[in-house]
Amino acid sequence: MHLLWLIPLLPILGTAMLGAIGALGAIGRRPPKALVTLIGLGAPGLSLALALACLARYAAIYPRPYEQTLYAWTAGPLHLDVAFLLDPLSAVMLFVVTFVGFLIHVYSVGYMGHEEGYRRYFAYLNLFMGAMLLLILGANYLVTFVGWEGVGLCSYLLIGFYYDQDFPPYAGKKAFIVNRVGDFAFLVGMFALVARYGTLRYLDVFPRLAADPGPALAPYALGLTFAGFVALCFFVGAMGKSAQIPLYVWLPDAMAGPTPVSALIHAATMVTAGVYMVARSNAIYQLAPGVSGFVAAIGALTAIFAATIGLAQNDIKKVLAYSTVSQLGYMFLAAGLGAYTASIFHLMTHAFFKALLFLGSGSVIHAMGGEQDMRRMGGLKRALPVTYWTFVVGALAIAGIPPLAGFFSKDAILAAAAGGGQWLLYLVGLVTAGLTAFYMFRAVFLTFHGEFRGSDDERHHLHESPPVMTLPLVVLAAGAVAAGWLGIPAVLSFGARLDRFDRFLEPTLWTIAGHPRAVHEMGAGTELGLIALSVAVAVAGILLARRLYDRPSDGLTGPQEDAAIAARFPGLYRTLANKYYVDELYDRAIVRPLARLSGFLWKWIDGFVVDGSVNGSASLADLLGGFGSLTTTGNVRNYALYFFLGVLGLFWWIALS
Amino acid sequence: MDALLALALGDTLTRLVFFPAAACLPLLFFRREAFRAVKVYALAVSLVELALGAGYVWTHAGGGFARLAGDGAYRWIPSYGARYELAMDGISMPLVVLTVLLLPIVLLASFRGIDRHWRSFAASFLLLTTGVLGTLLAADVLLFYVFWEVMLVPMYLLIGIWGGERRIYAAVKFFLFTMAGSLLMLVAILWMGWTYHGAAGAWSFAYRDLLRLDLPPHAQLWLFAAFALAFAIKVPIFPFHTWLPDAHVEAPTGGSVILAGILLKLGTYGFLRFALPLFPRAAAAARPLLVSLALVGILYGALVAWVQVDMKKLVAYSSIAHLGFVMLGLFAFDLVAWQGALLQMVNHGLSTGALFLCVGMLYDRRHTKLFAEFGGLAKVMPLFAFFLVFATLASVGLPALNGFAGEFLILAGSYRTLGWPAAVATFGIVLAAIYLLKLLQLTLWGPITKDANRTLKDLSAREIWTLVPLCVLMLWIGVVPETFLKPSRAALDGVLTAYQQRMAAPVASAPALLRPAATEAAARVPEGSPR
Amino acid sequence: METAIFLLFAALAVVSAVVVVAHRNPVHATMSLVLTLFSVAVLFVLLGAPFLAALQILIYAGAILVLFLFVIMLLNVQREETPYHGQPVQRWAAILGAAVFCGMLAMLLFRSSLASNGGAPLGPLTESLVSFKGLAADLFSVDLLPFEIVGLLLLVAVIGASAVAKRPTAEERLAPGRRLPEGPLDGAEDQPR
Amino acid sequence: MSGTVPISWYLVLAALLFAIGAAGALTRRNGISIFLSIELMLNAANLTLVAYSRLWGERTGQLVVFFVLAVAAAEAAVGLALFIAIYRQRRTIDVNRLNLMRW
Repeated sequence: MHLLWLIPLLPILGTAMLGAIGALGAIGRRPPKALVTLIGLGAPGLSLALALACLARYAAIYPRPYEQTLYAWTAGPLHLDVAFLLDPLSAVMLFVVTFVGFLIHVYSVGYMGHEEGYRRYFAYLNLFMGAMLLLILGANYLVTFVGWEGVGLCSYLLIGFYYDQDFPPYAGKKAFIVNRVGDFAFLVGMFALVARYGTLRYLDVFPRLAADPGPALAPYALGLTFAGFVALCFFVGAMGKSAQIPLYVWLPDAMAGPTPVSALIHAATMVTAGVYMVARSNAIYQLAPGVSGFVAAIGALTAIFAATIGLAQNDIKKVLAYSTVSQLGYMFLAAGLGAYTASIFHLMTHAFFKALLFLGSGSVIHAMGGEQDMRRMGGLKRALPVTYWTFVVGALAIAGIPPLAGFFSKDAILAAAAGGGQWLLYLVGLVTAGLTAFYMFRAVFLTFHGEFRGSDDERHHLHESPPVMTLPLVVLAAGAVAAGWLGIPAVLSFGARLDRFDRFLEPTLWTIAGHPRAVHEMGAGTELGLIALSVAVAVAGILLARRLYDRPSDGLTGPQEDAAIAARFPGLYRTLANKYYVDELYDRAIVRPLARLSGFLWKWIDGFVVDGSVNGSASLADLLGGFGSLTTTGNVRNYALYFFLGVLGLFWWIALS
Repeated sequence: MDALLALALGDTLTRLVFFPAAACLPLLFFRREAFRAVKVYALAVSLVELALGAGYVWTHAGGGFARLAGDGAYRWIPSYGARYELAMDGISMPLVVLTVLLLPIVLLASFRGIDRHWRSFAASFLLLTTGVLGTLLAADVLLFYVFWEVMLVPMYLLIGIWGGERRIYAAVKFFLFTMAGSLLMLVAILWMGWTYHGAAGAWSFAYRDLLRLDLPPHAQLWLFAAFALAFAIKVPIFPFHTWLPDAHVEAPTGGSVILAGILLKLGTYGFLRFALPLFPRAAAAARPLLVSLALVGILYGALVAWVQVDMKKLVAYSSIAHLGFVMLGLFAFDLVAWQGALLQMVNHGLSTGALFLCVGMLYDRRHTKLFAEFGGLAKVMPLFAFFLVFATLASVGLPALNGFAGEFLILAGSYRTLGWPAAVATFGIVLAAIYLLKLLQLTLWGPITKDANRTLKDLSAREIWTLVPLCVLMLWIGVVPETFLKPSRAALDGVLTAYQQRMAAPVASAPALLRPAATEAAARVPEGSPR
Repeated sequence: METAIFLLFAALAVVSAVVVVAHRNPVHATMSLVLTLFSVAVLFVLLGAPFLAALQILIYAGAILVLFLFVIMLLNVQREETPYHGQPVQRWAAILGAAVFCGMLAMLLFRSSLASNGGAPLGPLTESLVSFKGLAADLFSVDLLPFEIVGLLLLVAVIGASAVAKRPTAEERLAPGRRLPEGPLDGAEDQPR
Repeated sequence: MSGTVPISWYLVLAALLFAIGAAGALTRRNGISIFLSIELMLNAANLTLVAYSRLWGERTGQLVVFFVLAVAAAEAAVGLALFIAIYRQRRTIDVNRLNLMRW
């Protein structure tokens, strides 16, 4: 376990090596592809192996946290350790990230095999792994923040992977900047903690905060308590990273990157960092019930908002992207309700099935030669059987059909909402579940069922992906089926304590005096009823999708059906298809006024006021000098006269005074 | 005479400061057109200077740079008590190292871009180095002023002779702005010497003596204003900044690097070394104003940088924003923030220096700096793209690179003492991302739109070698800032403690000398050197 | 007797001085200056400085003014050129200034101690004041250094004068930037301001 | 001679001569005439010196006059040479036309 520090370092070294052989390649030949694959896969592979080994060792000391300090940043009285922490929470994350991450690396060998930037791709992807591992293993907010920004950088680089086109770099920039808005709040939260407690170490901050949470009533800033302020700051940070309203706008655009990247970064790992952080900071959120309610509200709002947009998207990756935003909303809903374990549980299952869905869509796109528009697909299940079946598994899992993973995790969240008496949030979650089932199966049917709607060229090109790509699909599908079994609710296991996941994470939850953790007590009958209701809603969503897009009673194909719907509700459909015009709103309300302000500052304040006053005083001097120079006629006699008059004056002064 | 020889040839600060100036003399014996020989000679001199600087720091590291220590003091203008005294502590040490490090880099970087008057060019740089080092190391305020002005002339020449099209305008603007501030500073310095004479009975301009001078608040305010104006123009702080974009745009690459990398730091260094410790009450009184100006600088510089169409101007305005952070840190009066501010001075020198080098490399190739002329360069110049991205990210303040370490400490420290202004300043990092990613977007990414860019050559070995040292340092500072924080800690702590003691002491109603006990804490200067 | 001589030559000096500054013909002005110098030389004698009076006549009137005449003849400046634009301010300011100056001097004189005892007759002339010998002794002892320096100055003046007045060689005439443009500068430079 | 004329008379005369010279130097345009006026002023000064020398019975005034004469000779030589040189270039010695000293 003392090699914990190597886990994040290995992928970073991988990046360095890939960079180095690239630099060597600049002198001589291109580096051999096999070497790139070896390093690119080897580093995360070793990291995975090491992680598994560490986890195995960690079992021995569970539930105590293991902390490893490398060195410190010391500035004046402030000591910030570069240290890693392995506790149940980071253990779960460690497993998810290394495991899913490695699978996606494997998949990428096939998917990116023909790309020009193969080496660059693996360099970025390895760097991402390293940063992500820093994020989850960090023993204090600082190290976590280093990883936090590191993954943001990799996200920027990978979204803009196809840098010679116009859109991807733009999307990358947007992602980075929107994330920075969140990071700004994250930083402020950290500063507040540093200012008050002089430390950022998790194992120090939370006890101190619990012991001395600051005046409960006196407003700290924005009318909040100290804990509330910090909690709000961190949540705004999480909003950016985890794409919550209002900072979600970057995630759909992020689909401009290669599909495995979308799977790894924008579905399974990076975007869940915000959830991880809120769960990590659960002590702070428990102290700030108001902010927690805000988190839940934003989560619920995001969940249903993104789900509705997902209904009207035609790009298969866009559907998945909005689905991701929506599912992240679920996780925040749980976290806001105090059900931190449920949110992490959903995070884990989501990592499996959403990675699976993205990789499946990647396989489809691979087969279609880059086409992403579902309207040009259809009937692909014959050509891509493995992809089809695994994709369906993923879709069932996300729709929440028992006994797949999504069912259990989603149910845990809905149960938390119902148990806490938050019926409005419960209702939103329920509706979202139905919408999710609907749009996911819309995607399934549009893509895999019916007749092929693409060109003949594409039809001939259709092929199942190579094993290096399908194998990860199968493994992930297995995960998407089985991951949920770690947390079977008591009511379904006839009283046997099968909710292992909850109990495993229990030690990472802080108990704060005066803030009892929400307990969700419900009658078994009620609970079973609610479970049945959510399953019924999901099934209804699937059936509706099937009726509209697979076995249409009106004989229309999928795209025609969409057109028909659009014709019936033109305003609504256009609003959804255009994502509620939020991008346009931001552009009009923020970007353009800011640009105009900047231009004004530059041209007027700099050019006119500041330079103007400087140049003005120079001109004044010039003007006075101009008057003065009228006396400078160049005629010596005039000068002599001045001289003489001067002498006269001097004489007067000396002699007659 | 022996003492003089020892001073000039021993392992002394005097040797360090005057070696570059002395090395200008042999330049007279080069043929006018012997560019190659001059280049090699200048580079060799700069490397020797680097070795001297590194050697001095290495051999004197034992003391931890906690106190000002150096060559000892010598009579310079005895009738007015002015002394020749060079001394270094943890505050000046990082900047001295940065200076001697940047010198070979800028010379190397200028090999291609500068195509005339190489002898004078090399001489200007070497003299500039002497001026800068002298300014950093002077332990006598009058001597400081002399070096401060010495520095002005070579920079004026660099802009005015080797600059771009509007070089004369830029050079004159630079000169006048700087001069306007420094003249008032001279008046203040002389007034202090005179007041010291009144209080102590003897003239002195020695830093440690003037530190003992306790002035009534109104006098402090006037003197602080005079010093602060000179430094504020140099930094530059918001309303005094307009000379900077012009100077940068017109200056040759090497000049820009030195200007941004070192000269601007002398403003913030001046605040830290002189304006704050000498006039603590005035500094405290002016704090709201300067913090506001720092905030304005951060936001204003960032916004204006964003809308620039000229690459170099963008980087120039970004300097205003970055130095706003440093100013904020200084006026936080917090050790963490001060450490961050000092680190950030070095950081800005490295990352902005690297950015200017990158812009210069493009300029060497295309003779333009307009964004509209570029785009898609990553395709043809992958190595260049790597370095530009690296430098940009460092400037953005990405963790694990240097900018973050500095900004984080500044903001964390400022938050402690200032509260919400630090939070406002933090928003500057969002804006930094906006304008710096614009820089990347418009140069590297997207399709190639101009045919002239299709055939651009990637970096040569020489260009790579100018960037590699900077990048290595950026990464180093970002990952292990401790190496660079430790030497300055004790010295900064001393200044801060003295400041706090003087703020706690009763207000002086007339100029007086502080008690020796307080002096010891305030000055932290070893006695016993030959006067 | 002495008073009569003084009044006569003082009047002569003033009148001829006016002619010097007023006459348009430089030759006449120069000749008039000779007269002034002569009158002043007479006054020198009255004041007991015969040696200076001799020098005045020999060097000033004799040598220097002859030099003037030579130059006037050489340059052939008969009359002052016709005024191409008047400068009345210059003229009247100068005359007024001179008058005020003169008046101020006189006023000063009559307000000082000279006004009370200056009218009293002076004591007898002493030998030391009048004798050439004393003067010569001073020149070669006390004031030796200034004397030598003046000698040097004269030498330099001679060399300088001949260098300046030398007709430029063909080479110098062709060298650009070495000389002023030929002839009066007409055009913008001559516009009255 | 026993000095029946008061010294102040000489001084007034010198002032008068000086004023006339100054007025001439400032009003004439011909370089030679200006030069002559300057010589006149020099002489007025000389007269003052000699007068005071007589008043105090000191030789110093006379010595100074001696030097003034020598310097005046040098000045005349150089000045006239300059006029010649200028005349060669410009064909005039009208100082109104010699306005190259403007700015």
